[in-house]
Amino acid sequence: MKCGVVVFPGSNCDHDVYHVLKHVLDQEVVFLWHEDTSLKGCDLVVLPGGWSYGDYLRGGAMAALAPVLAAVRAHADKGGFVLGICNGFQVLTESHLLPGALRRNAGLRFECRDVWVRVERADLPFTRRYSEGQVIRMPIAHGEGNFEHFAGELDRLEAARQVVFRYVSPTGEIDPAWNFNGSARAIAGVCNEAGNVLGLMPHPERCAEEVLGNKDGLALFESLAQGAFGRLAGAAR
Amino acid sequence: MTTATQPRVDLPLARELGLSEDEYARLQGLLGRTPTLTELGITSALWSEHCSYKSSKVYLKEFPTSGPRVLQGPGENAGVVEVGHGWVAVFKMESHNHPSYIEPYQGAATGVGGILRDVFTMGARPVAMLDALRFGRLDAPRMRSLVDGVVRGIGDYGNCMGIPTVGGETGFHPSYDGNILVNAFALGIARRERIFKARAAGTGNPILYVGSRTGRDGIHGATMASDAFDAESEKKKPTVQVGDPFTEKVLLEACLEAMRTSAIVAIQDMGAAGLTSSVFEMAARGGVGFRLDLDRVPLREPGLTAYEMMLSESQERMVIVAKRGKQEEVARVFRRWGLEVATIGEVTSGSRAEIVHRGKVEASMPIAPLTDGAPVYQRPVAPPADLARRQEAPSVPEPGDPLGALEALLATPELASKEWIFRQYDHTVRTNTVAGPGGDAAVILLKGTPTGLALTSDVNPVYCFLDPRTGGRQAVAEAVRNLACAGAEPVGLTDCLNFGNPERPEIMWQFRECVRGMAEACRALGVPVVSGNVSLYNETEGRSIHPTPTVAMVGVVPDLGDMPASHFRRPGRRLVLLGTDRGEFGGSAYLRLLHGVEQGRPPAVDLDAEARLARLLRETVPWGIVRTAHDFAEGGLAVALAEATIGAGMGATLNVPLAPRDLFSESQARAIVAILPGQLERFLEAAERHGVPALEVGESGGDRLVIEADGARIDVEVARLREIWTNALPAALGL
Amino acid sequence: MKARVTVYPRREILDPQGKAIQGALSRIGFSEVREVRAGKSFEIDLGTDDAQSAGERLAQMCEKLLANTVVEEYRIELVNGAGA
Amino acid sequence: MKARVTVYPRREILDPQGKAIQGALSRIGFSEVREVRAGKSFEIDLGTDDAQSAGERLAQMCEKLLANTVVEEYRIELVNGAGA
Ligand SMILES: Nc1ncnc2c1ncn2[C@@H]1O[C@H](COP(=O)(O)OP(=O)(O)O)[C@@H](O)[C@H]1O
Ligand SMILES: [Mg+2]
Repeated sequence: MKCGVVVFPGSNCDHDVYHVLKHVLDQEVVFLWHEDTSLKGCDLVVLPGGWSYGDYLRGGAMAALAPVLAAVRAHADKGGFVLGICNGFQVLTESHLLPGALRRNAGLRFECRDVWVRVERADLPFTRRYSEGQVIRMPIAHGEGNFEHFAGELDRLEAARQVVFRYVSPTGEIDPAWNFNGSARAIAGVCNEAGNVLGLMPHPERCAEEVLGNKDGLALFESLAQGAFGRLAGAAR
Repeated sequence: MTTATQPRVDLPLARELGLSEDEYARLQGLLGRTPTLTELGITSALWSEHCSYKSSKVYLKEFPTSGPRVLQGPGENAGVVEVGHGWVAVFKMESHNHPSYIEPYQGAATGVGGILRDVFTMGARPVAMLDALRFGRLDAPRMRSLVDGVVRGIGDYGNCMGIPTVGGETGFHPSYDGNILVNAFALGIARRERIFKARAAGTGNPILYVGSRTGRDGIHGATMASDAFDAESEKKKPTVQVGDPFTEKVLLEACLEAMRTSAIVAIQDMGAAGLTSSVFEMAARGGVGFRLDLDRVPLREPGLTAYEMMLSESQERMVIVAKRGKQEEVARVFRRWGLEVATIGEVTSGSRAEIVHRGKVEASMPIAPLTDGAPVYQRPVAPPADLARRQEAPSVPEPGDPLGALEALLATPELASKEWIFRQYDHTVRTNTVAGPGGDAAVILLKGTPTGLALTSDVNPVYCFLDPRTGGRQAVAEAVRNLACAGAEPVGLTDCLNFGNPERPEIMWQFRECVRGMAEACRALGVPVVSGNVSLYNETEGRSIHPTPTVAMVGVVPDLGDMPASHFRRPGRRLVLLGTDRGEFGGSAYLRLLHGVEQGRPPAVDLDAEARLARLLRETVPWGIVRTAHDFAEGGLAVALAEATIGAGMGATLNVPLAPRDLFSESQARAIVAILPGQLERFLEAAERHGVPALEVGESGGDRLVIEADGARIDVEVARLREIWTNALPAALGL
Repeated sequence: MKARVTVYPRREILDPQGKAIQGALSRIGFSEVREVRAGKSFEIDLGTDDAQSAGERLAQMCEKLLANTVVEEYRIELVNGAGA
Repeated sequence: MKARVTVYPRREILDPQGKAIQGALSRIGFSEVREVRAGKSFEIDLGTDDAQSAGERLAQMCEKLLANTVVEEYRIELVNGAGA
């Protein structure tokens, strides 16, 4: 699988994603520059975390207008895989590749900690190595991750099964005490209708190695790698 | 401002800018004439306490600064130490105390920005930060908003940069009511051979300016940092600098990329005293001269005078000496990252600074006498008059109810969990954080190797106040102990020496004694000082802060696979108490926080015992049998055990041969370790070999903390302690 | 010509920041404050003096960048070049 | 009575947000924009109809909470209760 990690000025998780794809999963990875108009033949495009262009206005607002986003949109329209993590998720909502909006955390503070997340769908190319209802632990680190949409739209998202991850208690229940950023319906990640574009606030790339004490995020990248080759590409080389 | 309206240069003006009469005369002597306004401004900045270290220099010489791993000691932008596998660690700590008191958010943010530039200007990629904070009482005026502003400022800047803040310390004490401390530490890593220095060279090489434009912000920040606070400080408000972490992030990437072009001779950030200190210091280190054409300096607003340009502290700016003919290579990189580049001058032969603006020579001065030749003072030193009373042995009441005392201590902001703070800092970005904030030392992975770097920051200002020599020793010893608990060998330290007004003999005494104590401990424990910072004049309305020599230490963990945690993780581990208690309560949390007494001699620091304890841990940790190690600090054994059980909610049952009161004694060189059951003999044998008193006292397990001590008993649910400990700080902040 | 653009969370959407400010005001003695809404304000200096075209351009800027119309609404006010 | 409070960074102080927005607008085709200043806007519903006292109270709110006068300046506009 050829992977591209987009670098906006201000991206700061670009190298983290690169590291997991390249050194943990042994995939081919290139960086894509925000001014690029071609995706260099990548199968998967990752929009990483960070503060694209400083994000002084709203997370992802400026990056949504970057030249590379036109190419990402075209790639998504053709069914190519697009993964947005944290700031990348914000870029995807701001560019309307994903529904909803990510507003300031309800507590109005940046939050960095581990959260529990329930996998709502395990039939996506991103999640096939999880099981439905599985509860995993992932780090989050953001100030604007409060997912918001109109009630009617939220119902539509649920009906179309576009909610992929939710914040839950360690035992898997939805509970305001564990929905630390106040997201509507505890939504932590959504996909588009076709299921080839995924955005999530937690950082799977920060929990993909034994040495960090948590590997719950690795399966997300493995799912993609496996999808591309029908087997674990990391083992294949 | 035009020349016509510029103030007359004379002694009163020189005084206003912080020069003494002698210093002004010295400057006139150097020039052989009356200085221009620009020259006066430059000199007042270079000779300020902040830039020249004129009061502290004589004592800083006492620190050991070399060692087999040290590639660069004090004198550069940051220290450089080898950490193995071809990597070096580059680190430094800086204070931003006064700016943070005036405007906490921007003050703290730009403090972080400044220390990061110090590190990446050396060619290293910053990978971790610590912040050491001291606040006053939370009900002192403005204090809650100062805490909030400082924490947000540090968080927003570091988080945007994508550099994890993995630890730090936070203290509260009335001596900081009017003068808080914000000390920021940054660590970068680089390949050994890729270190850059700020040493200008090569006649005719162009001097480039990159980064943000210059505005009027922060003019005379260095002088402000060298002045005590009073009602007048309010008027200095316009000197507040505003941080732009996004620009710093692209500046970081562009600098590291440009350093790979082989077109850069020297590079230096513009920190305190902006363009002045950066260009003068670079030239002084290289023994060359320079010429600046200020008409080419990129400005945020038109009409800045030469004086303002030379002294502006606008943030996120760097100066580069490029190889002649290759500057375009450098410029291309910066432009690609959306940054401005301007050639503002060149290196000249000789040793003079020539600064031209609008066709007029604004400054023409010798460089070395202004930098290396800055005034040095041996200021009067005298112990405080009330020292004997301060050190008088206090009476120590018995705790009627040891559990009640423990709970009361855990509920103070001083000893409560600092999670409310560090949760606002991204501490997992860069995917290297093996042990984040919350334990003894933070540990980050050196990617591609089995090795970790351990970091900690420590000082006990109350000990330093009661006995600065012991306090200085204790800060270093505690840092070594914190590192040892992760199995790390210390490789170097950096410091931030925060003190009051050096013109008071008792403050200089505190300074001298603290530095001596630190130096003794560094020698005994084998830790070189590779960089640091001095912050004096931390005084408001005549009241000095407690002496606060913050120590940040870096260590190497050879193999992360064996690392213990600082809390209990599994039941059935044998708990071993290391070290000896001497029932020491001078300056203790027990007396200070529960009985309002701040008196006595602080716990003695037996450097030999500290060295033996550290060696024991460093030898046994790699065996994989030490699963938990946590040292004792404020609050003694009881608080340390509470922390060790709260960490993962794993209880413990112990029986210790101590009087109930001594559960709170703060004797040094002590720790609790949890050993794999079958390995106890082996561990005790090692302890004996190292001469470390070791006593098996119980085991981990259950969900309660049970401590029996000479008939008294603490028996409590860990969950209850956790609740008290985690809620205390947000509650005290009124959240 | 100068313009002022104000961006607020849409009425039907929660405004935690406004609520927090109202709470803080009331705690420090401004209990008469019934409601606070918190938004952003931009002062934009345009290189045109044509109010008609300025208004259109500003609306485009809002739609494209300044506001996220999923959750925010905006208001544009033109300020006389001289008066600003 | 309603009021609108606008808080901007002081003129002489760096406004990274405004600078970034101006840059972004120019990149997406609004190169006519000469300058953007970015600030905050608060809509405040007061429990009084007395413009005089309202003005005083609002100034106090700004000084105490809404603006950080070290780096920001504020402007208060009273809006007629009915008109808002
Ligand atoms: N301002 C801060 N920023 C980040 N981490 C902090 C801060 N203050 C305290 N911590 C973390 O909280 C923990 C406890 O701090 P401290 O009581 O100073 O530890 P110790 O007594 O072991 O030196 C440490 O892990 C420390 O890194
Ligand atoms: Mg400590």
